Amino acid sequence: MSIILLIEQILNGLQFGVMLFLMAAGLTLIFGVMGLINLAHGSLYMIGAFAAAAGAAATGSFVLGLIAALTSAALFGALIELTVIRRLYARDHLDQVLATFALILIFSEATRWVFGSFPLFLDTPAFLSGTVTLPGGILYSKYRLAIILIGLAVAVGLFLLISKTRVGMRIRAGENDREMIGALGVDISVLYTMVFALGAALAGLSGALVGAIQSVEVGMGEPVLILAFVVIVIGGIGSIKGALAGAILVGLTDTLGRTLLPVLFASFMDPSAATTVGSALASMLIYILMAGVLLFKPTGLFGSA
Amino acid sequence: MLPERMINLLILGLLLAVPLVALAMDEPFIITLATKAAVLAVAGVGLNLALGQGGLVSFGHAAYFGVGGYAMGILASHAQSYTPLMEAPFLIEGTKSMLVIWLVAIVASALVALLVGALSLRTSGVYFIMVTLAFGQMLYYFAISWPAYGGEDGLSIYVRNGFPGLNTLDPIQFFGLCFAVLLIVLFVVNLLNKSPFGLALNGAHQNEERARTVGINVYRLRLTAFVISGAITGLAGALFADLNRFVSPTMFSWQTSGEIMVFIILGGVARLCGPVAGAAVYILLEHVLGGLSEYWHIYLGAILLFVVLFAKGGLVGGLSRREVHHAG
Amino acid sequence: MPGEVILDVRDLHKSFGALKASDGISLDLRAGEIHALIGPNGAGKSTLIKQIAGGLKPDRGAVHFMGRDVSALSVAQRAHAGLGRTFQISALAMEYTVMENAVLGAIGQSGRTFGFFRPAMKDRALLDSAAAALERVGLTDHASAITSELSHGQRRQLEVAVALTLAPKAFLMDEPMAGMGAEGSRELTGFLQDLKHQAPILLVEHDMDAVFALADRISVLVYGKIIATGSVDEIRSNADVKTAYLGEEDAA
Amino acid sequence: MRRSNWEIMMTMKFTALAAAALAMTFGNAALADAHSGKVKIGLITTLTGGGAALGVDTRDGFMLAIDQAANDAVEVVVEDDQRKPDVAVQVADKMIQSDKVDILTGIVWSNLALAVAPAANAQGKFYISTNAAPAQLAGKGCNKDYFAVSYQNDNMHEAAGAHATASGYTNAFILAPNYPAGQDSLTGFKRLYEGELAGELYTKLGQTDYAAEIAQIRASGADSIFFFLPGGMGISFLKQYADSGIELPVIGPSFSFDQGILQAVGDAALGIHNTSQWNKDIDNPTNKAFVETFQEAYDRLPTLYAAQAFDTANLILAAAGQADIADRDAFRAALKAADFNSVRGKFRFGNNQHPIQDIYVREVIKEGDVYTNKIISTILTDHQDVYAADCGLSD
Repeated sequence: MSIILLIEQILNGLQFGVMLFLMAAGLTLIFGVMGLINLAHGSLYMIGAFAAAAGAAATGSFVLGLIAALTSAALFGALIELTVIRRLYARDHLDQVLATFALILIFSEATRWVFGSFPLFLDTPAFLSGTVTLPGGILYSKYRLAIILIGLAVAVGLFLLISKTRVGMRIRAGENDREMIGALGVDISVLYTMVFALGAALAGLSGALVGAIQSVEVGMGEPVLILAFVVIVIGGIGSIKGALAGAILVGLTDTLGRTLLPVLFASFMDPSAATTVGSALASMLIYILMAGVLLFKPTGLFGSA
Repeated sequence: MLPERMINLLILGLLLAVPLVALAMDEPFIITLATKAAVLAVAGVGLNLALGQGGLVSFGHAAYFGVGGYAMGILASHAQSYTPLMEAPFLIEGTKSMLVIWLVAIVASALVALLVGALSLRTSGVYFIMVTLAFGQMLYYFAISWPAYGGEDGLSIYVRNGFPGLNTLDPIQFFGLCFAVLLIVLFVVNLLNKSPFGLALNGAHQNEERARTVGINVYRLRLTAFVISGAITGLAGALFADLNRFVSPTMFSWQTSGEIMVFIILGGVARLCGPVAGAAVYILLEHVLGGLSEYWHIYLGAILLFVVLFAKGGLVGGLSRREVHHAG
Repeated sequence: MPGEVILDVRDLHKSFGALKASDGISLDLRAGEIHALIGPNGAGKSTLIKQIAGGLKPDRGAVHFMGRDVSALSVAQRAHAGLGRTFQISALAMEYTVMENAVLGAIGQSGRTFGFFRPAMKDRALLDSAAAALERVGLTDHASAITSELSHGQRRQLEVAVALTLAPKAFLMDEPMAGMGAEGSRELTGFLQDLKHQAPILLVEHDMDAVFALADRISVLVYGKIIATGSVDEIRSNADVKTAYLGEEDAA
Repeated sequence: MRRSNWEIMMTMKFTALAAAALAMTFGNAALADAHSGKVKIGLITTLTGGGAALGVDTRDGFMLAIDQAANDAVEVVVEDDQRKPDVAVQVADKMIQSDKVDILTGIVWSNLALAVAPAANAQGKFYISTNAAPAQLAGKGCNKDYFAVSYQNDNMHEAAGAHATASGYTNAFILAPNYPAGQDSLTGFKRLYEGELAGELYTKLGQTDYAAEIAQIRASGADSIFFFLPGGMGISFLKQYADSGIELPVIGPSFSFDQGILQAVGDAALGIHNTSQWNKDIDNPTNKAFVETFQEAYDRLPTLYAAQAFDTANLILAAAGQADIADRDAFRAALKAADFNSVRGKFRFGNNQHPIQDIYVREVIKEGDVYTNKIISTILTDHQDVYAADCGLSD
């Protein structure tokens, strides 16, 4: 494999990782502040993609579609927080899992009811279509590059929000001590709704960005959700830094694994068997990575005990 | 309000009565549905040991369900084709005997549960949920992409496996067999719940620190419970495969894990017969709602949401007077 | 009359970041005594108890129990070795009956956690051991009550009963008097005076009256260091203690 | 060849045995229920969850033919399989045991068909496939009560291979998901493709990001690409491929360029060649009427799945007009004669009861606002699958 191809694959892994980060960041934030595990996070991702597709189709503008995605994911997030999720904060994880599992069923079928069974169309905007030439003569998709940049910008924004602003202070206080934040006179239920909506918006953003280069269809959220879980387990729950590190690790492992493993196996196996076996193993690679992390650091790379 | 023992008898009595009535009315499909309920109930009872008694919220029990199913599929397909499973270092033949298949299913799923549990139990709480879910997904992808046993196509077994003295193809006889397995599993789990092991397991669920300070090795305790739980679910997987005469990677999917959990919450967490009632109700809902609308998952979701938010004890909890969460 | 050393804590160090929660702590517990550990909030008492019980690993130092180094043992293993513990906030299986909680202790003691098929609540040996412990603390009449329905004081008693089922060689007690009324405290004081002859008690307690009434020796922990160890009178008159601790208490 | 021999042997040995065993238990009921004249059809297809679009079109195409025939002697029960094999098996059991159907049909997916069809045949029921036609059921495992009206699974891939050769491509890059149908598709392509391979890749089933694969294609020096990525996977691949700036010719089987999917792919699909045995512009009166009435009834253009289901329904209706279902041999003969008006024009079955038919190359075009296909050539004429030779049935 040439160096140029390797660099391109590393960029691809990075882009995949950044996309996972947007999902994992919302999940980890919601868990960190409210102690809630939210399976319906994948549904918010799907809502983002559908809203972007519908918005772009109605207005002809990708940017307006993106805004539609952010607002509808945040709105639906706030809506379920107000109606369902807030009843779950005091409940055990089992109740949270089952209630949010029920939300997946409802959201998926309702989306199919509204939009029908066929996938929706969403294209990359004209100003981001095509490729750019990177230093070293690497041709790379402009849109994917944009995803990497947006993801990294979101990561920086989240760090700043949490470490520098008043809202961030409240979020950190919420993580540490729920009673203290009540004593500070902060209306905790408003804060919770805001944090949940923020997490939802991140999921929606991720869904919309990915929707332009993937198929926008019902059920698109759950595989990503499970990957985001793997990211969180690796990175350590509640930590934005951990989510970023875990996401990029998973993105790189998956991308490089599925390109390198078949090549590796082909060096000592019959080529067609090597592709099947290599691909089979590659599909399990990130879980093996997760098992390895669990073995040595059960609380994740950046998790606290 | 009834004592729990009465409710248990009522649930099991109903599950037994429905197929008998169906037999009299010549409605064999209803017998098949009741059989499915009994088999899924076994899976639910298995998970309930870990989840209800032990407080171990495993979102990956589809893994053991699938391993049990494939134990059946692999053994039976080799027997059908008269090819040995393995020749070196020693010869292993396939089999069409349910008893052997069950044994293999139990051992294989227990082994997988041991591996997954040993790793997952290093974590707790939300981590545990996510890790078990992820390991389940890993096996799912493995089953799909591993070509030897059909991959996504799955494996078809055209004739049910045999059980001494029974014609397993006869719906009512196969139901009887599955129902008997369910009774035995309930009996064993009931014994376990009341044993020192069960008391310690549930005690550790209620207060982990307490269990440790009385000298109980909580990790080993939970790992044991997890392995037994996985083995029971694996047995259910083998039965389920025989019910359909077919196995496929769908048995490994995360939705399957979710469904097994749903049986428990519908019926009542940590109730001995909760999963039995839950599985029966789930299948009833699937067929009643499924007939009403293409979009029946919306209704199922709404019902589930209602039960979780407002009717915590599930069916058994709603009927029973004792709110306590353990079998004492 | 100093008895044989049962529990010997040697030079424990534990830091959380810049905070030195245990800064070279050494103390011992001898047969037949109640050794009280006092200190202002945040002095590191809970951290110390956790390290002795095995729930927290010290950065440095060792814990010897009954003449053997138990530093590498887990909570469960130390409990087996005979280290009984009660908690500041009741650590009980709240949904279990009083008897079931006591049986839980008996199961731990018997090492029969992996008994699978005989019902625990019909096992003579377990029940006898549990019943004896309940009788000792005076909870026999409440044996079939659900633990969550007990009063605060009764839960304390049950904590002690569960610890007793382990036939411990020493007790670690974290604020047993907390939340007890005057009457309850007095009763418990009498009980502990009696109990110490069975096994010595390392007691963490806020209630100064109780400490002065009960303790044979007192150690004062301030900012992770033991600044003084001695009899009640010695501690009362110690100047350092007065400024660092009692002074504060008086001011408050 | 991926299909291991034991699997096929197993099918042979045990179908007979299964038939005997099942007849013991179900046979009596089946015989007692031999109703005269009336044909009862069980349509099992995917109506909820992922892939429901294909099932909905199958149902709509099928019911269009049934409604148009307005034949009281034919009754259809429709049930959802949720794209889960175990659900499909149970629905089949229900239809056979409770609804007492004579014919099962409608399954979209090969893995579901493999779970249902042999068992249905073993219980003495016809299975007539509107779509899935896996190799296992076309060769040694063929059955006198099993018909595929659609194609044999390999056909489109073989045609794509032939088209690549005919187009003068000599260094193709081929990829498919790592599951049985994917492995079969690449085998099928290679069967009639004569050039070299620049690369052969298996992707994860359900994969949505193909950046890594596209990078490999770019680096491979290929002169063309063949891919088989059904459903959402194909949409994702095509969008990302278009975005990559690579401009190699792409060939695929019709599945990724169907009427329903094209609208979600958009411009990225324009100009791509794909192989199919049907298109809405095949010039015959049946097809014209079908496309028109389907649009009237459902307000959208029909897909291949709808067309195949429409043909299947008409085949059954024709057979019902010619023979009594109670006389199974006569009814089977009427099915095999395939004396009905197909939307494909000519239609006949081979010995293994899979079609012998022409396969076309289509190009994706835009008509007004709608993306669709037009036929540009006939790549294979009277094509029959390779498994037919292994099938014990005769013409």
